[in-house]
Amino acid sequence: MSNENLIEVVNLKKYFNVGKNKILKAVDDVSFNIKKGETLGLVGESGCGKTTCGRTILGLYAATSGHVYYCGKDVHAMDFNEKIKFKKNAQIILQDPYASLDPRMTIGEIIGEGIDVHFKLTRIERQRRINELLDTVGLNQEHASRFPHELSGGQRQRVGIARALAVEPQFIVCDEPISALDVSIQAQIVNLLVRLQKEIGLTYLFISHDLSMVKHISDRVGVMYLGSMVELAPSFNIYQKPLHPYTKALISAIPIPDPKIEDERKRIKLEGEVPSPINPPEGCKFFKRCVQATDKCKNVSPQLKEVEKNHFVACHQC
Amino acid sequence: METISKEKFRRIQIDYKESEKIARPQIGYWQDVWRRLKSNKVAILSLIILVIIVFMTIIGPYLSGYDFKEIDSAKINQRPSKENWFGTDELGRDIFARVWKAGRVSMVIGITGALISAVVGTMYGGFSAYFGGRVDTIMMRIVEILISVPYLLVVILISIITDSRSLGTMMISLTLTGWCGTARMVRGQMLQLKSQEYILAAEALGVKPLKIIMKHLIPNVLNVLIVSISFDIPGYIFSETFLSYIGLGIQPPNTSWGALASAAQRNFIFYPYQLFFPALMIALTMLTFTLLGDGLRDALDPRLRE
Amino acid sequence: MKAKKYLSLFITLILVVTWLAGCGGQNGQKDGQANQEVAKVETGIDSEQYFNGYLVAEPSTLDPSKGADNYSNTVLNNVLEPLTRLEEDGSLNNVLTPAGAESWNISDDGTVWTFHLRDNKWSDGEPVTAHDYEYGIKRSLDPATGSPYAYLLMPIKNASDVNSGKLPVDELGVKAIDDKTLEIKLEYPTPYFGELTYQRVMMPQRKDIVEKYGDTYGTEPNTIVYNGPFILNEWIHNSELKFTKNPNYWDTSNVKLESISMKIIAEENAIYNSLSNGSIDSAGVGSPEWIERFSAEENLKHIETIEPSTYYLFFNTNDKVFKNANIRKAFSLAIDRQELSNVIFHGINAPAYGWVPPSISLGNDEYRSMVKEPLLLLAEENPDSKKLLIKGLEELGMDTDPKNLTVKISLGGTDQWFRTYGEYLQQMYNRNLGVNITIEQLEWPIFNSNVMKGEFQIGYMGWGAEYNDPASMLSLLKSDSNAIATGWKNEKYDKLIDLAAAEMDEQKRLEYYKEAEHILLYEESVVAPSVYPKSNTFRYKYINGLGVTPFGTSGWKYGYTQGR
Amino acid sequence: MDKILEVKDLNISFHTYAGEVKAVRGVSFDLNKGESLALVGESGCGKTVTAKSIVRLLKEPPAEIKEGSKIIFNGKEDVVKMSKKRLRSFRGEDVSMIFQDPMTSLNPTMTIGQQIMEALMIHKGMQKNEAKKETIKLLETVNIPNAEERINHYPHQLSGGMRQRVMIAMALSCNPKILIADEPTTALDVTIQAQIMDLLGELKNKFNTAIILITHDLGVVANFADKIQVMYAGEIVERGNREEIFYKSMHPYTWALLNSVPRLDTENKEQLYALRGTPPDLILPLKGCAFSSRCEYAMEICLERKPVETRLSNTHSLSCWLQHPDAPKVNRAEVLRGEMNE
Amino acid sequence: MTRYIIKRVGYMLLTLFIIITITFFLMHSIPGDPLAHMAKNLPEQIKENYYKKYGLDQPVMVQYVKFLKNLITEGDLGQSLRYPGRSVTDTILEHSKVSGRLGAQAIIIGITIGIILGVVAALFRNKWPDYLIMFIAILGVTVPIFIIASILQYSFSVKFKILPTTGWGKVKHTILPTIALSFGSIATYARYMRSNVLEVINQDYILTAQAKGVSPFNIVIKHILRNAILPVITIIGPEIAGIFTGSFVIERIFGIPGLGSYYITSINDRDYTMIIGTTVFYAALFVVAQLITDILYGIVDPRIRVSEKDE
Repeated sequence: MSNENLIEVVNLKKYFNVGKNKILKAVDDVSFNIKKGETLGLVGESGCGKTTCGRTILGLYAATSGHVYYCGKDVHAMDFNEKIKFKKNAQIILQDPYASLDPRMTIGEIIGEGIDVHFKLTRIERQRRINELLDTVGLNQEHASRFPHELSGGQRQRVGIARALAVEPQFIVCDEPISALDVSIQAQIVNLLVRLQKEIGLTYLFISHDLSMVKHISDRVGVMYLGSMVELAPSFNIYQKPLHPYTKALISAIPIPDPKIEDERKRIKLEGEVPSPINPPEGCKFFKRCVQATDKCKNVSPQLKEVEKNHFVACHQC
Repeated sequence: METISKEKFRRIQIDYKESEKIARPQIGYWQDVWRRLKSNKVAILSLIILVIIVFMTIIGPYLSGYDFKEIDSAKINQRPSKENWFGTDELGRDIFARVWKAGRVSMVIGITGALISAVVGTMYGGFSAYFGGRVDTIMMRIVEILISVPYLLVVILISIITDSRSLGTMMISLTLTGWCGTARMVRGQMLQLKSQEYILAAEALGVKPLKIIMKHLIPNVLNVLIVSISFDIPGYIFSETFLSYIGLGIQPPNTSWGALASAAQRNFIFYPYQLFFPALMIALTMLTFTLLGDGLRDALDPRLRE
Repeated sequence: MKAKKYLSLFITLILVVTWLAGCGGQNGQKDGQANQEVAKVETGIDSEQYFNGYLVAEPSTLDPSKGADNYSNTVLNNVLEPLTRLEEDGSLNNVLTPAGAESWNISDDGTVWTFHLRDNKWSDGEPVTAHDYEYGIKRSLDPATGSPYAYLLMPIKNASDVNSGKLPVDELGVKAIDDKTLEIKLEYPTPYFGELTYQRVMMPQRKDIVEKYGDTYGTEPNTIVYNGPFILNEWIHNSELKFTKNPNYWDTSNVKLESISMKIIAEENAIYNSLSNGSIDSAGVGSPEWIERFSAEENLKHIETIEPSTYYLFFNTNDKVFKNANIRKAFSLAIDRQELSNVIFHGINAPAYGWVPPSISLGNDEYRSMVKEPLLLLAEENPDSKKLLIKGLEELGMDTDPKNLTVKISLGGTDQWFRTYGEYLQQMYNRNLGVNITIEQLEWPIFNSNVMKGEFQIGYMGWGAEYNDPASMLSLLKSDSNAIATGWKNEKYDKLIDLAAAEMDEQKRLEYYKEAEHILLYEESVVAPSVYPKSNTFRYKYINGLGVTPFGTSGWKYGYTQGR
Repeated sequence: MDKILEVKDLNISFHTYAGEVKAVRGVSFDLNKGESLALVGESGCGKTVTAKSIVRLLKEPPAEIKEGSKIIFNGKEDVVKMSKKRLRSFRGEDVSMIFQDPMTSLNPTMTIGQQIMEALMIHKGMQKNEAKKETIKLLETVNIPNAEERINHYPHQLSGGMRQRVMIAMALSCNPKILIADEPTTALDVTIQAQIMDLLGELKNKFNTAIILITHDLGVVANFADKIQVMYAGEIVERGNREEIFYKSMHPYTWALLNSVPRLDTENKEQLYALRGTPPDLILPLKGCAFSSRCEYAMEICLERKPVETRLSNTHSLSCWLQHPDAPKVNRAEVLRGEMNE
Repeated sequence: MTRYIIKRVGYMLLTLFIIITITFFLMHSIPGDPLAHMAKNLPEQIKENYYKKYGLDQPVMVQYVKFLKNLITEGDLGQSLRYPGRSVTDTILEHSKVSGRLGAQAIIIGITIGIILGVVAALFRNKWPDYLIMFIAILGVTVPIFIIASILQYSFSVKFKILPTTGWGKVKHTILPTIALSFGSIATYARYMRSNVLEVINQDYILTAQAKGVSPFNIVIKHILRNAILPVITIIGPEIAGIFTGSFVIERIFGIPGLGSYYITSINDRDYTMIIGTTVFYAALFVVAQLITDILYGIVDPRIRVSEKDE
């Protein structure tokens, strides 16, 4: 990991217009940066905007406002050629291993697609590269001629990884790459990602709702709630010293495969469920479910502030 | 516990890649479709009958030894016999030869009509869906208007304006609004596909829009398209029948099943066989195409893949 | 039904068929003759008197000044009382009979007709006066009415100027002298003016009613008043019209039918089915199969009538091919008329080798019995029509191989019958001449428009004679007549027709006509007559007293049933 | 304890174009009244098929419950041989089931009230009003606020967690003796997952209902299940009570499951204990141990012969050749400390 | 919801306006005029008077503006040229009732029988009842309607003499045409229903219902039917419009005073006002049917209903 920022996200906003006067604030003023070789984890429950955030960073969604800098260049202000180049450097691994592979293409074609866009290879070179990639993700050459439906979930997700790797990127947004997989397979994928990072020196933005996995793989973890970043800290700190009440609740909800610990643990029960991100309330978005809430929380939206070194939190109470 | 040689308890090195191997035989998409279609007896029977009908429309007119348009005033309205297998019509023409000759026109109308709809509809629907937004709204509104215009009016106006009743004009008037349904369907399908993650992945890879349409979107609407074609073909044949009935059918000497049937309808009490054969062909073609379409839909449905 | 359908398209829709019933005897001498026949059988008629008929299409309107279709003519004949009616005598001749008028006089110069009206009442109890007739005629000619039939009234003094708005309507030569006397002045003596007196445009109309209902006058049963034998009670548009006897009618004692229902049935099979199961009492039948079937039915009587019409192909003489007479002859001779009559018309219609149809007379004799059909002669002299064609092509300096000649035949109908007919013509010409034929089936309005513009090669039509004189057919081809758009002009022919019109000597006229027809068919072959149509009507035997001639206007007045 | 359910030698096959898929092979287990049993394993290991077969919800064909399979309910009735009529009262009254995706398992065109009332009216013969009252009570039991209002809502108006609560209320409506929960929390967020699991635990105690919980995540069952059975490729490879599975498990597959979830409470960025490869295709004839192709401790014998079940205690047993006296010993503690890496 | 309807109605009016405009100019651009049916070439003066009376002497643009003005201010579609004095609006209203009744009967029968057949076929998927029903259903659409109608007429009114051949007014008149007309709908609905049921049957909530112990009969009635019928609503709209236009053949064969015959003959007669009137009517019918379908779907399907409310 170097100290150089590969990605800088500055006041990023992504709103969706969903019918008259209704704005879905999927990402609402989020700022952070990712250093070269670092893994930044992004956690939060469904609908908190983490996926949108990842996709907006890659320029797949146009930002409503704010900037995303890749090596100092604004992703959303790039011209066509720069954008193509950027796409070679920044890739995505998607959540659903069933929907993210075109059912009409063979695995070889799927992996080859990116190669065709960014490299000019002969057929043999291309084939060799595909085989190499298959090997990297632990699949056989024989898989190249198979169709996605013939593969298991874990195999498909590895194809997804191979597809991203095919263009030799520096930065990969892992958009819930393990959520749809069995726990036993999740480990397989996470290990693969970790290994690749070590070998190639990749930078990850790792998005997941599974805090334990995020904590495991990430150097730093950001917790999102309703489009805002509520806490951002080195991954061990997040567990050891969670500051934001939401993070605390989130951590307490994670099951630990140890009956004794489980039996003794006390859960912080959250009232209700995540409200709709359409037209969210003023003030702290967690206000309604927060046990420590005050009038200030109701009216003033808390800003992310550094309470300890590298530990940021957005809460009036901390 | 029985004794087992200790040798057997030696650790072995496992090649994990072995377990990654796919046991089931490799089967391509279309191979799989064909396999499932084959297991559908009704669809296969329909396919066989269709092939026979198509084959007969090619060679049928030459089999009876009569020209389909040859008038014989001595043999008017004769019942089916050894001479004239399907009998003769009111001008003494051989119905056997006529039925197959008519079949050509009907089939050509059906097939080209369906293909034109499919091509135009796919292009239009695909364009509309891919670009979305305002383009989509405007394009779909146009389709809405076209669909709202009474179909008969379109056909009649076109035949009047073009002042012709050739196969070509007929195709134009039949397909002028006929593709709208396909366009809507393709659009709907593509909108669904567009939000699929593999499209997103392709975009993230920097694949160009046109290539995304060609490589991802179109192949994935192909299955619904094939099904819609198989339903459109009998639809066009039927439309032509209706046009023949109101006197806007194909121009003589060409004839179609619809023309034969509506000619025979007036006297069906007296010469039922004149009506029977063309009506049978219409019914059989429609039936087989529909059943084949049903079979194809089942065979192509990814949800039914197991 | 082919012939019938055909008729309905061409003749019935087109023209008011004025059928001059012989000569002389036009002043009401035969008054009451038809009634005597009725009186004879009056005993033993059914106690319930009703009749179920049908119309092929919805009558357009009962406004006598508007509308131009045969269906509304049929209705109007039965609900209004024209000055005269055309009734059948015992030998099925049509006789002009007093109706609304008791009698009439014609001035010596033939330009003033004075009608003496009889006592009659409108269905609302008002007396019928000469003013009503005057108003009817004037309204028809008033340019503001836009009556398409008004052209029939052109013989009336100032009619043309009134119709074009140059003179006010009051200047028209029609005047009610008093409530019972109507005087009509003509522009010039018009021998057939009597035949106009039963046309819809001369029927009486009530000014107060017309003004009360405005445009909706005559569109519903209650927006018009009646003075004819029947009253229209109910009009379910496009479905059924129901009539009852008019108690206020002057001759109501002679009207037997208490109620009449006219269903509107367009589909011919439906008509036959309806006749079969007795839901209608009478039907015209065109299909030979059905004719055969109905002929075998004991309780049906078969009435066959000859239509005073000819069906024909006509050539565009301005066309680069058909400007040549030999080619026209070849195309005329190539028609195997006997086969055509058998195959297309199933032997119902007679092959036509002349232009003037049988049933048209000159004097007391049928014209056709006196004049041999010119095409027979032409055919005898030219057994091989193909030679004529080749000769013609040579004359034009064209490729003489018929195989390389393609000719288009235009048909003014898109239905199945025209289709079969086209297919037949195509094959027949191909067989007999070796030429290629394309068939163009056009909607009637387009066909009409194309033909008028001369955009055709061969066309096909039928024409019904307007009056019983060969002139009614032959004058159609005069240079100044635009009736049949062949573009053909022949001075000699024109002259012959003019001479005949002025000639009082029947023998001489016959000669003129004979020569004219010879020029038309033998020398020039401008038109190629194909068949003379006939009509077949089947009626249940209990139906009596309904006219059988196609053009009589007595309607249902004398009808009754016996033994239903 | 009374056995409420005994499954004996359950064999289930699916007939597909490629051949017979033996999805469940020789599964036997017991369930006592008020007990909670967890069936744990990867997708496709046959756990859902087993559960569905208990309620006879498998589509037959293509599924086939093989001759000799017995599912004895309450010590007397064999579910496999139940008449259709009995089956209907059996479902809902005696056994009920909730599914993974609460969105698709609720009828979108019926209000949730109607759907719960339906079961009450069928099995308890309640009248509408009575059923309505009962429904409101049930909804309150599963902690749904404003129950009276909620009964008129349609499924899509509820959040995922709410829906799953409705499903649970529905399943409990007739006090069934057994509740089968098929991955009830997989589609839910962690915070909701915790709520649902807590709820299930509460209800189990309250109604003394036996629960069969199906999951692929051992963490979920850590403070829930009395008994745990680990399934792999259609067979039960290890079974035991909670302590035995979490602290004394001996099967390498169980180890893999336990170790594949990173522990929140330790700081390690080491590799997770990951299973490699994929489970075998059950269409193929299996020789030896089904897990052998992915097992780090595989021995020759594993490839050749199926391991026999070894009983370690009354409740703890497993099928693994490592239990054979001749097999090399594996130090369980070391493995679970995460030292067995790639 | 209201806003949605207002928006839709706005679009609808725009659609109609475009259709009116196109039809108006197209009709006037084709050869022939309302006097063409008189084969006789009428004197110029007569024609002129006629054109003047009906405003046909003015430039098409002027006629168009006038037509639009009358339509908007009075809902007046003008006077028929073929049936002088008759208001096109009234004619359409009067005769569409007939077509409407026939269509409604046919659709009701079609839906009822079609749905029953479809459900039965789906429940017996790939067994003989399925094959039999689908065969019959498809046969219904494979035989051209004019043949079916002719056969029905011949059998029931000529052979057995139990029903009238033609006419309108009594229930007995509607039986044969309704049957003939409903053949197609039965087939359409049966096939559509079958595939819907097959889809619904595989849904999880059916499994839930089974797990609840709901009887197969109740599963079909309470759980499958409603969910399977819902999408059927979407095809009723186009079907209504289709049956209206398609009834022309039936109307002709059974002598029924519906709108269909006016529609066809008005084109032949160049009855401009009637052509535009009927076209507008049919187009409006189609668009309205579509709108009603959508609204209805929203009402019947709770998923859409509430999301609309939420907005």
